[in-house]
Amino acid sequence: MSETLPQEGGVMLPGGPGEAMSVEIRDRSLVTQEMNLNIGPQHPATHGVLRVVIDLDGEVIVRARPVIGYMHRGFEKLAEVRDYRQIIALVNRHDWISAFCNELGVALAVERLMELEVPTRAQWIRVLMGEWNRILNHLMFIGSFGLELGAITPVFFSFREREDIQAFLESATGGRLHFTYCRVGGLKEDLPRGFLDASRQMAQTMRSRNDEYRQLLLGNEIFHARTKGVGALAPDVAIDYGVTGPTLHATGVAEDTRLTEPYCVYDQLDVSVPVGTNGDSYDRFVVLLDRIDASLDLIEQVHEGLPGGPVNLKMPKTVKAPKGAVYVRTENPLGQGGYYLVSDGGKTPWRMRMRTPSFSNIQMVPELLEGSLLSDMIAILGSVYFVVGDVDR
Amino acid sequence: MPTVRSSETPPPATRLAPEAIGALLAERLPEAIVATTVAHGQLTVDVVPEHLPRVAALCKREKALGMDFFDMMAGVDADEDGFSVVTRLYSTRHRHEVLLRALAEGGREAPRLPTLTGVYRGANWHEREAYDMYGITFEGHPGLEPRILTVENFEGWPLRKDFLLTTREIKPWPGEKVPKPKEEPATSDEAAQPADEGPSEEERAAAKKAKAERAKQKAAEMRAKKRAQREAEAGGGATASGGASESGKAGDGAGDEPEEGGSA
Amino acid sequence: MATSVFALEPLWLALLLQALAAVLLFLIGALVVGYLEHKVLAHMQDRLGPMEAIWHGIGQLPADGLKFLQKEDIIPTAADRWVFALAPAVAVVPGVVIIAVLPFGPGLWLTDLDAGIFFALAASGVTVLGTLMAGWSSANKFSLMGGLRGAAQLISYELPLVLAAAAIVIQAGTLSLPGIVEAQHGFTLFGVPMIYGVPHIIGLGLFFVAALAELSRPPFDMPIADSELIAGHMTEYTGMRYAFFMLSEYAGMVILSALATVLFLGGWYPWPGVGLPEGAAGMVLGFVITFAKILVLSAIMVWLRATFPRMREDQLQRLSWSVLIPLGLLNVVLVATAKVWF
Amino acid sequence: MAAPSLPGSGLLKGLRVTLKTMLSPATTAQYPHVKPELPPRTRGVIALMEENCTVCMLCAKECPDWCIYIDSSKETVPVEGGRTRTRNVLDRFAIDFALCMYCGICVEVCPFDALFWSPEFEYAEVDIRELTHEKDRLRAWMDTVPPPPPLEEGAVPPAEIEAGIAAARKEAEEAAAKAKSVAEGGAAAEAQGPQIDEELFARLVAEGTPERAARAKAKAAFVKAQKQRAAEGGAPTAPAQGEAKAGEAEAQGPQIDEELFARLVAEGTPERAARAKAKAAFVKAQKRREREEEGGQ
Repeated sequence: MSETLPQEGGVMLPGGPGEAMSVEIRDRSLVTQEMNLNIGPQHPATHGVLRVVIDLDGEVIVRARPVIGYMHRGFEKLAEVRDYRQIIALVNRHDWISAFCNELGVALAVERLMELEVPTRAQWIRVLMGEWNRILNHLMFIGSFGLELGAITPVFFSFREREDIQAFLESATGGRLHFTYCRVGGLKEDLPRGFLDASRQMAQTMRSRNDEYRQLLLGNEIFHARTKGVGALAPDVAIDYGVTGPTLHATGVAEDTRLTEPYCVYDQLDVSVPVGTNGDSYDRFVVLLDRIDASLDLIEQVHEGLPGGPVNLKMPKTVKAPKGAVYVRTENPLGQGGYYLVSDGGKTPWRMRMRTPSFSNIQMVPELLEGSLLSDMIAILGSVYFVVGDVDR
Repeated sequence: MPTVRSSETPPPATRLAPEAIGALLAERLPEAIVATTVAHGQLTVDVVPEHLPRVAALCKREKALGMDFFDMMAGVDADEDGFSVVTRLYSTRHRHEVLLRALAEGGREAPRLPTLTGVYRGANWHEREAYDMYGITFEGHPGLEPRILTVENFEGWPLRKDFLLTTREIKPWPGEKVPKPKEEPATSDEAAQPADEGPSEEERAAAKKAKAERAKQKAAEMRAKKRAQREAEAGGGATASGGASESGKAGDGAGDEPEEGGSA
Repeated sequence: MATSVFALEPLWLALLLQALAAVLLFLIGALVVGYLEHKVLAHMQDRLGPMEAIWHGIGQLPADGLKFLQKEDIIPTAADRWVFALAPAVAVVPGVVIIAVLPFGPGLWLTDLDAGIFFALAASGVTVLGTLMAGWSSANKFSLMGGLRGAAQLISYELPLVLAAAAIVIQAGTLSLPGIVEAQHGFTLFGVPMIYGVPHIIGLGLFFVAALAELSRPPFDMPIADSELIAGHMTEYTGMRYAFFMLSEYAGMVILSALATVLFLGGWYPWPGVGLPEGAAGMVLGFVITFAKILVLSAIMVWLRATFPRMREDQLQRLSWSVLIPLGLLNVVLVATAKVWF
Repeated sequence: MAAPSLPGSGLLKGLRVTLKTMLSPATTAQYPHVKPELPPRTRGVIALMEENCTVCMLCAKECPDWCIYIDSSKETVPVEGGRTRTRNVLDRFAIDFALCMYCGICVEVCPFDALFWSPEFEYAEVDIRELTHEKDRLRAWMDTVPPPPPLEEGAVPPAEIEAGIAAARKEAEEAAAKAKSVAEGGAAAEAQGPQIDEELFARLVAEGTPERAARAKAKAAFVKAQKQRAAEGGAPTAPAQGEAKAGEAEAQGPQIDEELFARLVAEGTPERAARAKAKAAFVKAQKRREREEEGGQ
């Protein structure tokens, strides 16, 4: 139990260290004792080991403080003793559902530092894999968001699709989750025969399945009641906190790296970024569904335009990035991934900073939680889209 | 839902070249800028540490720059110079960026920098992380403790280069073995041996030992310093330090603070 | 009207048989509905559900029961031991008690109370006590919130349930459940034999929605909302005690479906005006028909669970007090007026 | 979004989706009863072609988890008429799959085609120590390694494979020509390829074995031949000629246990598996022979 009762007349409440905040007490006649509740680190709604310490007044959250670090594995330190190929095998593990996009970011950073021009075919395939990975990621969150609101079916549907997608991605990469397919200077190897056919077919299936999700949830009146107007995020607050990805797009800001600073061959493709208007849970969810369609558009463009040729540059046995520093950002499924690579010329990086979207997104969460209901907290946490491994690294 | 297409959003004309941003910053705040470098198409501005918030504020508020987006902050071990912090700012409107690099004052012993939380709310956790990983104190930050990623009673600063990565220390590297002669010592004959043999095994072992020794010493020093600091705090004025350690994480101060009660 | 098959001499034999039958019906009903839920839910989610136990997973629930038996019985240190231990029993007892008055076929009821419907609804209200006890005694904040939510929800949904039933009572002119079935058997709407469910469509809807809320079934499962409150009042329970709660939920589905069958769907008669053969054949047929109707209603409950997200606590209360209860009152007035009119 | 429709229509739409799903067959795969079909690139378990390993330690060096343990020793091989040669002998090769992160870097860096991925994944153990697979077990996985899949259209195969295939074709043609000439009683031209057993390689490629697997097998045959020769105490022939001869003999002779192979194929075992098994049987038999010989001396 919290020992601090709101004082008469005072609206400044001492929060956790560093996060004291101003709270307005709306109904003075009904000031009750607050209850301190730990959501997590083991809780069904936190997708892993996020912990949110909340103070409740009845079912209204007066204070919320995310506590992170339960899954900190020191990726940045580990990267400092690994060469670049080993790092690629490592970075697809902190955000395990955006594996390929993370690999790509590291490869791009090293390539930019070495000033390599990667073969075109490799770049197209990178886009293809990245977009499939984006769909995989979004499916996961579509399922889990439904689950958090109490609709248990979407998660089974989305995992059915995930299985299908993973199956053919496995035929190319050998992995279902940790693809380890990207390499500095290209890709591990070319696609196996039949991959593009499977990809085409899956893209078609996926479109119809996406409509199924819409029918299942989007029209549902209960779903509307649970999500519309819940956890509305203002665009300027989002930008100030460095929030990116679908969470930012839902506020109406189309800041997407593929659009504003295209990498690979995104500048040759017609990239569409669905944006929302209100920034609430509903918009965030709709943006997620629409992004699947947008990714499918891109995938179809890749099917059309994939050129022939090699997928690899001739690389020396040990890749050594020249001395220097570079920052590369990519649009990961959950938002902007940033890779700040400092090299001292050796075969391992001097410093490898990973800017992960989930970290910034979770930092913003108290803004949305305070003043909302406990039940809404689930709708908010489920729609801010984060992976705890990505927060803690 | 509305959709924004790449074909409809060409790069804005207000986008500034990296050199132009550097020139603008140098012109507006000459006393705050040490150097500007453009490498790989990216602008890195070396900033005088105490002016870092001013530069950031200028980047945010100056209309032509309009860098409203706080992207990330990265501590970097700068060897004997101490630690530097690289901050990336980005403008969602103009789509240009800048990397601000500031070398923390106080060398390796007590690195400190002014906070950016007054300019960007998003800097809060990034600064906490830099503190957690490198021990860089951000003056004016609303609360760097409890440590954000490591456990509260963690000792040492994990991303500093002198902090040993235990997984690589406790186990010998299986890759350094070489085929040992079986029957008789091999003559000068060329065998299919690994290409880079490097220093001999003893040399390597000795080097490792020395390294471990150094690290141990460093850790001991750090502990001693910390203890001294704590004692000073406890002796001087235990006013606010108690409140700052109020933390939600379980096991806070469970193991490492037996002497605190004694000294108080 | 037929008398109960359990009206035997001597009395002790009748009592013994009745008790045995109540427990058996309770268990079998719960197991059958549980299996139904497993399988229907699975297929709605593109899965197969349990497939290994015996044949198509038919032995899954008994196997689960055995497993529950082996589990350690954990009572939290801070828990109020007696209340904690008693709560699952309190949750189960009303179910067994209500079975005593439910008619499953011509003569297939344990006892025919004059105030059967009144008794059933009153007893079903006792379940809330189990929820509240469990929530309070667990010494867990999630349990407490679950318990409180449960109590608030069950109390506010008791009213629409009673109002919907009251309209039927007015229509049938009796409180006895077999009496209602017989009255419904003779009911005609503009000369066509009709179940009460058609003219009482509002009442049926009210009753069904309120029943879902009473049972804390999705979309009204806030008291046990797993993504918010872990498992609500059941959070701290393990082993058999937990199984008791699950059992009472499934049995609750059977009971409320059976009540709805009696009140709105014509009970053991296939259709009002269509009779059953006399004797044992009629009994078996009646039992089968009743159970089929129960299973259909249960399947609909499962269907809703598979499809809908959960409502929010305040939305649920608003729905009850500002929609269902006025609607229920209106329904009673309409039915009473119609009854007087015709 | 559509225009505001009847309240509850969204609920009904959702109900329709679930009902439709219920009426269509489920997608569940009944795993232990139905095994999944995994693509050849699946990273299931690492197989070791022991004969190809030259103890270059690259895999152990590149392994990010340090989970490959190699012990080796040097062995001197006396060569008649020349200096003695030293050879690396693999004493231990173990992969700790409890530590392995399945990144595949070891397979990728191996310059001698000694490591392969196999899609097999059912090797869970009760005791974690059992997850350290030693040389024999890793060699046994080799039987389950599928051939690599052909590449998608537009792909450019890596240069060395391209060259390998061209060389194999040429070799096959040459071999055919040679066989012809042998039949005609012409001079038998020795294949000049001390690195791999070209004959076998050509034969396998001609049979349709994928190039990489064929090369690995051919190399294995060659190494084995060499080993056998060493075991025999060094046949008094000129080195190059002797090697080639022994290799040839190997290739033509019982490189695999033909009998077993024929039987397995007749029984309906897929050819690849049959060959692998037959080979394993042969290797075992040969090892036994070698041991016996050693014991005899």
